Amino acid sequence: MFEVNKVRQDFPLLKKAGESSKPLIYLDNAATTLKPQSVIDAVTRYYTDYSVNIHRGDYDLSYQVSDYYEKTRKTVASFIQADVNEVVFTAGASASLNLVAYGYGEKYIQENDVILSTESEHASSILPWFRVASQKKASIEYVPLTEDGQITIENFKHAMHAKVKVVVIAHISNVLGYVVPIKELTEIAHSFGAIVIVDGAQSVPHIQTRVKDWDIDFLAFSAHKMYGPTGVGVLYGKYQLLDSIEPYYLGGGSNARFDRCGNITLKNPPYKFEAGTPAIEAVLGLKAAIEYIESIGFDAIEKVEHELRTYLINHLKEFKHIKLYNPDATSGIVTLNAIGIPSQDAAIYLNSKGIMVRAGNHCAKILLDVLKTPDTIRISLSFYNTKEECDAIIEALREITLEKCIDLIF
Amino acid sequence: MFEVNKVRQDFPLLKKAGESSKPLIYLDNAATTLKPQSVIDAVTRYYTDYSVNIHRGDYDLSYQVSDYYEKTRKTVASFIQADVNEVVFTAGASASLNLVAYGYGEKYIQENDVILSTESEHASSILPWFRVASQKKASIEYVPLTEDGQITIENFKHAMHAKVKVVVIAHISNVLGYVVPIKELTEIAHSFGAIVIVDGAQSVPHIQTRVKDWDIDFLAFSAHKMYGPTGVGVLYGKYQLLDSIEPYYLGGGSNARFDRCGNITLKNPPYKFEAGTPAIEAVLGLKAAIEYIESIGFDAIEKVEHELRTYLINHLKEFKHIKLYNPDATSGIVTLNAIGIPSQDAAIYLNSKGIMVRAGNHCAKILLDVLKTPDTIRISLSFYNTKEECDAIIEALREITLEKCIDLIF
Amino acid sequence: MSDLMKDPLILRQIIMDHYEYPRNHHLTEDEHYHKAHMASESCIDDITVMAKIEDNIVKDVCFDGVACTISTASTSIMTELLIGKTVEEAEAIVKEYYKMIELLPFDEEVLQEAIAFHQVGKQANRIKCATIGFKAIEECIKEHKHE
Amino acid sequence: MSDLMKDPLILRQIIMDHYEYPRNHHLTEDEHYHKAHMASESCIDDITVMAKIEDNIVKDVCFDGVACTISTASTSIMTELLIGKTVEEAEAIVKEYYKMIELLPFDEEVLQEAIAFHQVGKQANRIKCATIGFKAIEECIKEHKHE
Ligand SMILES: Cc1ncc(COP(=O)(O)O)c(C=O)c1O
Ligand SMILES: Cc1ncc(COP(=O)(O)O)c(C=O)c1O
Repeated sequence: MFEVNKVRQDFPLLKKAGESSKPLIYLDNAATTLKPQSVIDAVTRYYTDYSVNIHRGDYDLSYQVSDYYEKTRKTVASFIQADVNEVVFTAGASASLNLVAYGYGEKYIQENDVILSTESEHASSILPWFRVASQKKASIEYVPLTEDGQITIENFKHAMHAKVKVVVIAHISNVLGYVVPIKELTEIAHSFGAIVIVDGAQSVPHIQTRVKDWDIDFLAFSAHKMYGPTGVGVLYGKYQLLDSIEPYYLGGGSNARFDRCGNITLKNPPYKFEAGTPAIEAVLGLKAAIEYIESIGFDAIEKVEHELRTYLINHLKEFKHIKLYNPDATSGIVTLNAIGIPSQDAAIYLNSKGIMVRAGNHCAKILLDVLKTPDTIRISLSFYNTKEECDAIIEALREITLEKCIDLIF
Repeated sequence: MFEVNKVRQDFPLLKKAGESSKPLIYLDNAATTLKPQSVIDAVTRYYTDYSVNIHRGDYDLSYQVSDYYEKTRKTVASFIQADVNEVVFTAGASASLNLVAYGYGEKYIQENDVILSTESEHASSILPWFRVASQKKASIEYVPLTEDGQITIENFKHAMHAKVKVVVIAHISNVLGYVVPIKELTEIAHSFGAIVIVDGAQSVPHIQTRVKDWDIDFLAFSAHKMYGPTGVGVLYGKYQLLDSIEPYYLGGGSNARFDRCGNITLKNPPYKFEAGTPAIEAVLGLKAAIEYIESIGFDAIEKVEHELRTYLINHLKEFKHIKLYNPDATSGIVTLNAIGIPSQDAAIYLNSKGIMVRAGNHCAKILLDVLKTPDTIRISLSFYNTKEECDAIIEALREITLEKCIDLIF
Repeated sequence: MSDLMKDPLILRQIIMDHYEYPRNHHLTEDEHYHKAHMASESCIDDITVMAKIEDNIVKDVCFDGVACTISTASTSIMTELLIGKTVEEAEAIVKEYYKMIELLPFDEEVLQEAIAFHQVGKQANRIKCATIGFKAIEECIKEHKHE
Repeated sequence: MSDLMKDPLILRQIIMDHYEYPRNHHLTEDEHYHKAHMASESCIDDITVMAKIEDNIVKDVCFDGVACTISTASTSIMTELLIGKTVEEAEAIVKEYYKMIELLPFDEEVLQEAIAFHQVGKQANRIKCATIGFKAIEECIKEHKHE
């Protein structure tokens, strides 16, 4: 049974908030999530009990920490339903997305090829492809979004054609929070011979990921958005694809040998992509984070986050001065503006009430052409949020005015 | 006054070792270093007190952590005597070295240009240039080493010529531990119009770095080798150079804006190189690590490490069955073999005595052509090591035989 | 300190007015203008300021972009303050403004309506907004001097 | 368990002998050989094993590379064990060897000198060394079967 008050005890920051008189209401979970004690402990344990480098069997501690590191790979693999040698550790989702754009783009993209994406993509997923496109004289096309910013199977079908070689798409957009029908889209893309690269930064923490069932080709995500440390992310790739592409980084650990003439023999995937000392304690923390998520369970996570969202939307849609951009999305992301108030001013007003949300264009700058607003307020929920916290932001948004925002500076 | 026993109390792993009956003698400091409590605390404090993302001024916690993150940049800058906007945070030395190879190589290397390096370079510093050279039809040349593996000003002068555009060199090699006369080499390189990229992974933790005084163009290093967390490193670059090269990663945070046509406006250095959520807690840990190093002081560090090395060498050179490869180096790296015993067997024998050293070719595979051995044992010292620890390895190496190594498996 | 500065209602009115009706709010293709594009890290404020400086006089300043109330209003006020001043006077005004932001003693006379921001320095997370336009004009002046 | 296996002196002798005088220690240019290159992560063991398999018989196995005592000796013993065996017999030997490494009951007869490694499984950090040659021959057999 999911009990939010018990769960909140697992998070030091929430526990502290509960004990303090000043409210601390964290509703910016799409930017990053808070960390449970078990993740913190896993990181600290590395420093106090291991503290050595990996991939060296020469002494016991190193062997143990390498083993622990590789066990994390297994944990990640089973978490997303992949094989263990399909899991590459990177510095984060952005690093994963750059790696695959470089590796796949360099090898397979030709002049006049098309990369298909959407206007709601995050900068980290689309910008690397801008570069590939300009280097290879390929072009970027966008699946047209529906009026409320959604990607539908219909729209996608229309946008697909034989020149499309790569589809780059977020499973859940960080701006509008719609869940795209990834399995269906992948089937369509494959029928045209294109591969599908999924940006899972916002989905992996919130819904069960099934890379094999969906048959997607690559998946990128970050630990820090799933209750784990910053500095580590994952690139999943089908083994044959990983095997066929070049690594982005070269260096110690990823090569088996090289000689003075410049001949390099790379290791097999996933190791060939992991040059240099990785973020060891962060990887170990990621293991604890996944175990934490699994202890809660996606059934509970999806249910709780959906309930909170519905509660929030039902209240906010009563307010005439609040424009909701995605009332029908199903994930925990609620995007809005207080009419006439720049989002940054509104966010800072909410901050004065102890409420943390994000203002801006959320690194998906091209979406703004669709929403017709330069920026928005984004509320993003996690299972550890409460109805009371929703009430607090509902109250604050009920009474917000431009004057009140400005008065904060006096 | 430097007191090693007091210093050892700062490191939880050493403290634990002191209290345990089983010896735990860590002599693999070139691979990575142990972490003092202050670094661990800085990392944990991020999780328990901040736990939010950076570069968003929308709420107080975020503002505070961004500020703390940027203060670390100042700390790093003053530590290496650079300007604050010349400090780029990366995922580690390997990431820094790849970034500069890509960025500088892409922009400035032409057909028939020469990249000058040495055979004692780490894979992470030389492999990225192999790729640049093959893509640009440039070539790699090596400064010939002296018989004992050193780079001298004389040798370097002979190796320099007008086609050399880039010099890539470790300030201290991780295999042989010689300190190269970087200021003099840089002056020579500049007189030929070449830039100098310094791999400082092994030097920054052990000797005072003065990028301005030396006039070097780029410098790469990792936090985890200087008592800080894994997952974060630094690329220093002269501002105009950073300004002129392309970032390796593209994504959220590094661009000011972009539109659907693929036009990207990048931020100024250092931000344009920092796409995606960085390793925030690791950066904060790096600040604590630098403060720790400064509290000990490079005078003490150099003195203590040099004393330990001299002590070790003086004893080991008495042993006929031990071949020392770098008796005259001045840093804390001692490279050797027990004649007739593969390095891995010897390392595992030392492990059975609780002594941790590294066996192998130390990711500098091309050096082996110079040393004429496929691999070595590397002892690498830190100021927290003791004469007693040196005695332990001296004793173990005194009595080592192939038979004893093999007998460990029974 | 003058009474005016003590009355938040009046100060707020100044800011509201400049936010809702920003002065000199346009850009130009005129090549005689210096241009500074300021995009703050928070991804929101994204302002371009242009200035024509001739015979040591700031002949014109204009701006455009997407920004919060504080950035828009402070930049709008800045344009009005600086147009017609000599380069030295302009620099003095900018300097005085920064003093105010840093909560140091400053000359009210010189800053006129800009005193609406006299307390903004207490809120660290708004300092960037309140100074973005001033930073931009500084760049324009710097560019002018380099010519 | 036989007495032989209890005497570390004899077992050590076997390993020393195969380390100092490795059998079938060479490579060939012959295109009828399958080839497996194994480079362990620790950067040291780097062994290439080659095998000629014809008419379902392992006609020849040879190897070369840089390795520690355990890898060299175990690979040398492997070559002697497998030459002349049918593919099925070879696979059975490899399987039996892995059982031994995992410290499970195994058939001593089949493994002959390889029993020198019967305790290596207790030292996790040497399992890779003791199995590198066996992993390589498995790859060769797999390749052969795919033909
Ligand atoms: C000289 C040298 N350069 C570069 C590196 C790479 O550092 P990292 O593994 O932290 O990326 C190392 C560390 O092994 C090194 O010793
Ligand atoms: C949809 C999406 N993709 C990619 C990213 C980039 O993740 P990171 O900053 O961890 O690299 C984010 C996070 O902001 C995101 O929301």
